[in-house]
Amino acid sequence: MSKRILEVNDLSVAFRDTEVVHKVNFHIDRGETVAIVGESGSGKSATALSVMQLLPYQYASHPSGSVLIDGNETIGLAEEELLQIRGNRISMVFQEPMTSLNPLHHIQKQIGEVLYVHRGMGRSRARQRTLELLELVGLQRAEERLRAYPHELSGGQRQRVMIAMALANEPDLLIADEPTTALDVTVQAQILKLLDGLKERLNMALLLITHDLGVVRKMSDRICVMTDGHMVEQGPTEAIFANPQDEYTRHLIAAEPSGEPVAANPDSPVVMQAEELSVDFNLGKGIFARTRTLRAVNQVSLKIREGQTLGIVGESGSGKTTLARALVRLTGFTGTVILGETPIHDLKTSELRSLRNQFQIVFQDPYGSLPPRLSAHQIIEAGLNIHQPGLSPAERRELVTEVLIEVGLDPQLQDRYPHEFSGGQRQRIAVARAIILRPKIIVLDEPTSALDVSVQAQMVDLLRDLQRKHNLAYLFISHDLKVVRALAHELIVMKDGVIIEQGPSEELFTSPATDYTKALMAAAFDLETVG
Amino acid sequence: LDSLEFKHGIAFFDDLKYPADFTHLEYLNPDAPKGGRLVLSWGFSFDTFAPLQGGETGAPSGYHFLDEPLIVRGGDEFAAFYGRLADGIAVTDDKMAIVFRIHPEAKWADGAPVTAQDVVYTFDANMSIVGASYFFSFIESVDALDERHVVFTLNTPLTYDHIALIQYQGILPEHYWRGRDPEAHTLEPPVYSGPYRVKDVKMGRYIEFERREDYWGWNLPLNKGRYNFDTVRYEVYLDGTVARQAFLNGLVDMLDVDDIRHWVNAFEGTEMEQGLIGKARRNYGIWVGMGKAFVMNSRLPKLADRRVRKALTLALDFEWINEKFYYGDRIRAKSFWPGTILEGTGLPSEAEVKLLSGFRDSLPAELFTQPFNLPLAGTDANVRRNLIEARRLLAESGWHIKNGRLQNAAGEHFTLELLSFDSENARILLPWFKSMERLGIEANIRLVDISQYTNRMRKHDYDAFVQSYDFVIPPTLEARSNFHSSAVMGEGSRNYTGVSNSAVDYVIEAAEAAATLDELVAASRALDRVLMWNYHLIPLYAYDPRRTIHWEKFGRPPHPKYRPAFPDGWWFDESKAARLDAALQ
Amino acid sequence: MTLSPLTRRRWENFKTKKRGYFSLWIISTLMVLSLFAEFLANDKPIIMAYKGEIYLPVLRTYSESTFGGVFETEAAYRSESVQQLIEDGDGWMLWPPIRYSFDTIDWNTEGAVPEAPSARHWLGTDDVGRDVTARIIYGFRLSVIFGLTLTFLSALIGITVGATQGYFGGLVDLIGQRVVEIWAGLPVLFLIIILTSLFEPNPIALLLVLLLFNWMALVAVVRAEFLRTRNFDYVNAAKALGEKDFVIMWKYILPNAMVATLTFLPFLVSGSITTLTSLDFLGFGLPAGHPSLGELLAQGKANMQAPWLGLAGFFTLATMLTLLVFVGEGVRDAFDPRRSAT
Amino acid sequence: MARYIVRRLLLLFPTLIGIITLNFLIIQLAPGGPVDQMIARLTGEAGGGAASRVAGAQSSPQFTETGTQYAAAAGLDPELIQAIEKKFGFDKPLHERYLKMIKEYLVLDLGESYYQNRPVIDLIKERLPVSLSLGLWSMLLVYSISIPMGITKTVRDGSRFDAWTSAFIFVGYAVPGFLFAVLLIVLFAGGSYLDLFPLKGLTSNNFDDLSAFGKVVDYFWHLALPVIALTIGGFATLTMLTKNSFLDEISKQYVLTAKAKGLNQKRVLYGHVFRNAMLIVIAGFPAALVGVLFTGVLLIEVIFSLDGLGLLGFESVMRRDYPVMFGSLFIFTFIGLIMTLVGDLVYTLVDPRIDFETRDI
Ligand SMILES: Nc1ncnc2c1ncn2[C@@H]1O[C@H](COP(=O)(O)OP(=O)(O)OP(=O)(O)O)[C@@H](O)[C@H]1O
Ligand SMILES: Nc1ncnc2c1ncn2[C@@H]1O[C@H](COP(=O)(O)OP(=O)(O)OP(=O)(O)O)[C@@H](O)[C@H]1O
Ligand SMILES: [Mg+2]
Ligand SMILES: [Mg+2]
Repeated sequence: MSKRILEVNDLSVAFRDTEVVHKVNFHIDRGETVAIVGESGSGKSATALSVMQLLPYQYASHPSGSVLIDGNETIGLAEEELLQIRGNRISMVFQEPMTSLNPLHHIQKQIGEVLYVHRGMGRSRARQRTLELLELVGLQRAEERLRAYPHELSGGQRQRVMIAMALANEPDLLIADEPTTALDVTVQAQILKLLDGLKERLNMALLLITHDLGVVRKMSDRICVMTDGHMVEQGPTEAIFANPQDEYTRHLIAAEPSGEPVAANPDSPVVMQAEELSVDFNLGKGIFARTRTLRAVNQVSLKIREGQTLGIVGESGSGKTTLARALVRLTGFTGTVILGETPIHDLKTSELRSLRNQFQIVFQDPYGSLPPRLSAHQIIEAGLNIHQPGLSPAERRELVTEVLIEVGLDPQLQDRYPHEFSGGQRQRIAVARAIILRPKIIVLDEPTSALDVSVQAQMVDLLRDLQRKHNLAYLFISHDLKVVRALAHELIVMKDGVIIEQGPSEELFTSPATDYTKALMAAAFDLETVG
Repeated sequence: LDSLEFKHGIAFFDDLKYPADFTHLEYLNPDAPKGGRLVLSWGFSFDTFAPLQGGETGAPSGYHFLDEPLIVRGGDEFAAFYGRLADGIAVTDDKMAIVFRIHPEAKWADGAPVTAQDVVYTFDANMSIVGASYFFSFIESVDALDERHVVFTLNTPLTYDHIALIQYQGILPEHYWRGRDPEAHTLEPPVYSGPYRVKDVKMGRYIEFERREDYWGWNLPLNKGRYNFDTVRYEVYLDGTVARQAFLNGLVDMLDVDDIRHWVNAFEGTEMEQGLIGKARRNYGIWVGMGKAFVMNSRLPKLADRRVRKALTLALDFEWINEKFYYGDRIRAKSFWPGTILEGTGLPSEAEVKLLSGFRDSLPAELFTQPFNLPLAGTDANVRRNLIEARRLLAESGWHIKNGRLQNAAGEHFTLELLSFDSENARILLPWFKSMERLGIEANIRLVDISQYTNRMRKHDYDAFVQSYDFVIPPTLEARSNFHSSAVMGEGSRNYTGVSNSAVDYVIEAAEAAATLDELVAASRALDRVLMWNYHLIPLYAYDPRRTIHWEKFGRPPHPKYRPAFPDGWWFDESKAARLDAALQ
Repeated sequence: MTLSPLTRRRWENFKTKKRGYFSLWIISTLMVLSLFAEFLANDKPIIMAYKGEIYLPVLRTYSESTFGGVFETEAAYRSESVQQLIEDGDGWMLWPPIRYSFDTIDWNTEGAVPEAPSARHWLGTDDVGRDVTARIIYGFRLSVIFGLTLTFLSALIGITVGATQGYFGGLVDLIGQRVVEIWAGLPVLFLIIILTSLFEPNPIALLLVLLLFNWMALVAVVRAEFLRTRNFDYVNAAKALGEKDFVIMWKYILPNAMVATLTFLPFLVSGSITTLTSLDFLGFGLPAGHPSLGELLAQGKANMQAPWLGLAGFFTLATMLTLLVFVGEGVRDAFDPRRSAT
Repeated sequence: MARYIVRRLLLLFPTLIGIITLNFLIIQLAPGGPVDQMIARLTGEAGGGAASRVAGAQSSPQFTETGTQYAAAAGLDPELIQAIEKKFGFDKPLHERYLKMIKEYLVLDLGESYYQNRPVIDLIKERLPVSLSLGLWSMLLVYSISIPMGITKTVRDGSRFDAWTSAFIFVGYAVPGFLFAVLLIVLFAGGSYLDLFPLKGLTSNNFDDLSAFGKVVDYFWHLALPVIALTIGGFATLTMLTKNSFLDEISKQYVLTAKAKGLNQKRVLYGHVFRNAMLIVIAGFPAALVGVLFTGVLLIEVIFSLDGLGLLGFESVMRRDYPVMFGSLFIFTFIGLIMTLVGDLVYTLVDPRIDFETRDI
């Protein structure tokens, strides 16, 4: 057993005729953690997928390079041999947990399958182990959730399922592509600790792809920096942080969402207001099963004011997404929601439709929210078609191009289909779709989770800019407290579906009242201090 | 009863051919060996033994294999019947009643004797059924005089037709059917008196009959040489192509092949060359007429004109159709009862002229001076000649071409819709349509299903239709409903052509009144002539002898003119069968 | 007209799938050719001269009397007499490659019909003595137009109904489904009998009659696909944008729920031709004389001694179906975002 | 969910009544009814069962000319027509007949055939074995071949295997079943070439004497040709549907996850993609099942001389045997309705995201 578990030499990746990864080199030893950081769209995921030989090879190819696992070439390896490696020796946490789970299998089956296939574990043992794993990744009430389908889980819960699945076999190498984006800081800390523990215990190697430099700093032994398909720099973590050589690296380390929220008048008119809003989900809707209900959002009241940002933070699974969806009436709820002066909770669908241009939502799962057979251009322009029907195609194209530039995407790419983008790029398309309408209020559910720090900063600037210019209101959901802090005027902390604390943002950050908030802030702080 | 004179049979228009003490029928072989087996194909599914059910779902039962009627028809006579269950038949002088005397030996298969009461039961049961009561509407009542004598009291004087209808009805054993319903579905073979019993049956699949040694009637002279096979089996093949394969496969011994295409083509091969497969033709017997005819509705103004009907007749190229579609194997019908003594061939006889003399003015002059003939076509030149003549006739009756279409003065186009329920007909009509096109007539075929067809026929809602046009000779009773003016207009009348012609009426009445064969012949021929010369329908081919294909292992009796004994007169020939087996090995 | 980049991309994709691309070419060529069937197979000359004047019988109707004949109806150019007339008038005739139209009866076949293939009749004649090649050319045209129209209309209705049910769910679905069930409970054959008794069967009438029932083929699958897809997040996203229900169904869901539809379409086309066949078979189809491929097949069965009839019909149908399916596959691939080449 | 099921079950009644009512009204429009049919019988015009319309000219051996010939003689007197109308109950006014029928149907009394003097139920029961045998086996064959074939074609999309199987199934689809059946008979069961299979029926005549094993062999020996003829056209749509549906799914993200788990291809395809792709295949299932049972097989039944429901249905229509028509319609729509309900429930089992609620958003 050699020390070097993975060695990548001169690896290039091309989709059809475009090369997106150019001759990258890196390696990982057992027990080592290597982080790949870099610009969104720089080819990190493509590189990771190459290692697993999971690129869409109908049109993807490797113009050059080799991937050695344990010293054996993997590129071009026969399918059967790959099976021995995948999921067993190397496993992977995909970047977009929301779409990566099989929608029709409950999670027990999805995790148990790995155990069965590679370990030959029987049903009950596999169940046992699955439970164990779920608890390890911090999923509460794991027992109940064994039979949950992915769509019944929150973003963070799904991500943890993914992680549990990847860890199930205690692989030699874990490739984790943005494993903690959807997790609140406390859980994130728990996961990172778990990974660290495994590393120690099993001598596992970890290839960590992330935007979170705090995490990188805390976890990784070495760092590889990618931009534009090139690996511009690599070296020991401390060395890179202390003395970044490359221009881009320097830029990356320096970049940080900062600054203050836009100055705003605390008495500006309320654009959206919710009163005693609750959402119930029916659980276990088997044919004859009696229905249990889960109250995901419980008696929530809130106000969003013009030109201001309401931040929502809280534990993963606390009902943030559900609340957001309820506010824009994408899920059934009880309670009242008032948009400006109009109550919209009991509006007819058709009446509501004409108001839709006033409030928009960016979904937590950008991939799932982009129709797969429409090009980015079509997706973004759709809103224009509805609410500004007078525009000519040329004018629309111009507006789309403009907004793409705003969110930092190359407008050249606008005729691509969603799956041809990187995770971060998709997220920006989703944001672009919402902001192109210049609505009064935008609900943003984790809009920056897949973005690298520099782009994140750019995005925050953009949002602030828009707020300033157009007096926009935001409902901003994020786990990234830094970003929240940079944007939010007011803050809501949620747990188990209820608001446990609420108030001006700065106040909450500096002097949290409840234990939960304190813990949350502490965890964030903790990570930061590591950095 | 005592005043009645019982005879062994009854004949119309002529005397009985066979005397009371005849030993056998000439068209049967009294020495035919008994034994062997015959497998026949049956084209329909069946599911019941109920003797009086109206559907087509009754099991096949051969020629009186199970049920026996009082009398049966003589096969080589024009209209004669001989007793089967009855050994004596007597008619009262006023012809208002007929008495049958049951054969003293007649027994049911269970040993009980056949009685007059059985006959009463049978006809009473029949007359309570909607359909059957209609056939027997001429019967006032049926009564048993004693154990052996049964009297049918009629409401009109007895004619040939009444006997013919009585002849069809098999007699049922009352003691068996009391308490059972002869109309109700049953899978159990009931008690009968006939020469066979059901040996094995799977409804809808096959039925096998076995010869009964204890049949009471083996010594009847009528039955000498009949019912020779030990077993007779019917196998159901719903599809014609498959039935032919079954024959070639040896699963079926004998097959009727009435489609000439298959008759000519389907059985060619080494077996045929070696003479192992035989082809037999046999008469339809008393069932005569046109196998296919285009019948025009002369109720319609456009078809009321004889010249128009003749023009349409001229447009038909029968010779071509015969050669191309029928391999030249069909005979054109030039009469309503072609090939019989009733056909109006040659010039009218004196008797006919006499019958028609009162109507000379209304009849075409040619009738008296020329034998009737249909136009001859078959070559380009003939066709053209016919069409030119047709065009002339149409013009004469006021139909001219305008913009390529035939119109009358009122500007109406000449169209002709042929009603049919059989898609096969389309094929035969198309060549005719093509010719009519040249005359500017737009013709088309309208295919409908049988119910709709009947419905429209009842209402006479058609220009013309394609159908077989057949009669059971002599056509005395049918002629009235078919051609008599009294039947012309009413809904449901069988006068489909709409003939309304006093000459026709007159000769029909003459035929009905005919007492001798000569009178009948003269009247029927005169009727034939008048109808044909008026071109009421365009005859295609006559019923020609049926086509049967069989493996060469049978003997066959001489062929009578009117009612061949098929296959009940055939027998299994051991030597031929052995030769066949050897050749097929 | 400028194609949008995406359309162009799809077209490029389509072209790379050689099978479908060539099939499209072949089938278009065949269709265009069959549109000019009158010039390929006809019993009238394309162009002719009589007494120094030029005539175009294919395009115009001339009576026999024009050429000095007797009949005022259209000249039977194939008949000896008319040919003689034209020869007498110092005329000449230029015939189409096949000198029979679909309903031309060859009065001069060798023996009984159907006649086996020969130089005179490339694919033999049918059992009325009509040239099979000519009938196939015209029959192809009729069948293809019939099949495509019927399929298009049935798909339109079927997809609309299925989509509406699946998308709205609830009461719409519940009632819609019951209505469809009741409709599906109708005895088709019986209704066809009734309907054909009300009017004389002709292609358009039959098309409408078949349409009454054909549309149901797609309802169930489309409904299922819509039931599923309406839960997807991108549909929610579209709703959040304020898209109209119709647009969501048409633009967002349908393209992703087209698998069944696209798969079925080619089969529906050839299926509607076979439906026509079975109607012909039962005698409720196109009236005699129409060039129907169905009739050819029915003849094939009735005339086992003439295998060329069934074979010719079968090959025409099989070719047509295969081409259509290949085109369908090409289209499917062209629209599949993941399989497309940039 | 349970509420939904109850609702659907309750809706069965109005649906069935709707179907019956609609059909009842429709037959009033029909030109020519049982009365005409009866008359046609009496006058000998109906000759040659309804099936002869499709069976091709096969004349049955008519050894006795029947009495019907003479019936024609008298012409149709109105009394007869009245009598026939009375027999079929057409003398009563429309609403009375309708109510009577509904009442009888409520107690599941499907009535008696007009012509066969038998309860409709019996007729159907008698013919069920044939139809079930044909329907179920051919369906089984089609499904068990098409789905794996479709999946294999997905994996080997564009390969030679793909092309050849496509060619094969398309040709199969284009071959008209009845021609193919005749061809099979001539080639494999006829007197001219091979004689390997029986020409007709579902079992041999000596079926009852066979051993249990012999019975099974005999049964399949008889079924071989008809089932082949029935299925030959059935592979194409299902195979292509499977293939296309798989192609659609196979490039989705969750498949990548499954592969990353190290599952072999078979497990990926059958364990993961299958369920996602099968929805539309299932969607077509109820219709297909009812279809094979009730329609579609008429010609095959005729050719192989099988008395099945296809023939019964066809004949009842042609003969205007309304009780049989309604009875079989009733039973089959009933089965059909249950099947669609089951189908819908299966949807929710296959895909738990599916519900049938209204969306009010
Ligand atoms: N299927 C595809 N077809 C064409 N181009 C693609 C495809 N997938 C990814 N790309 C492109 O390849 C480049 C690299 O993508 P990749 O997903 O590796 O980025 P990434 O570094 O993971 O970015 P992110 O941080 O946003 O996830 C991007 O520019 C993207 O647009
Ligand atoms: N369709 C559903 N059916 C049943 N339960 C659901 C459903 N959707 C969400 N839930 C549950 O509701 C709770 C709240 O979920 P929600 O997605 O709102 O969490 P969240 O705060 O957005 O979490 P995260 O930060 O992980 O995205 C979770 O426990 C989740 O399991
Ligand atoms: Mg990525
Ligand atoms: Mg969330």
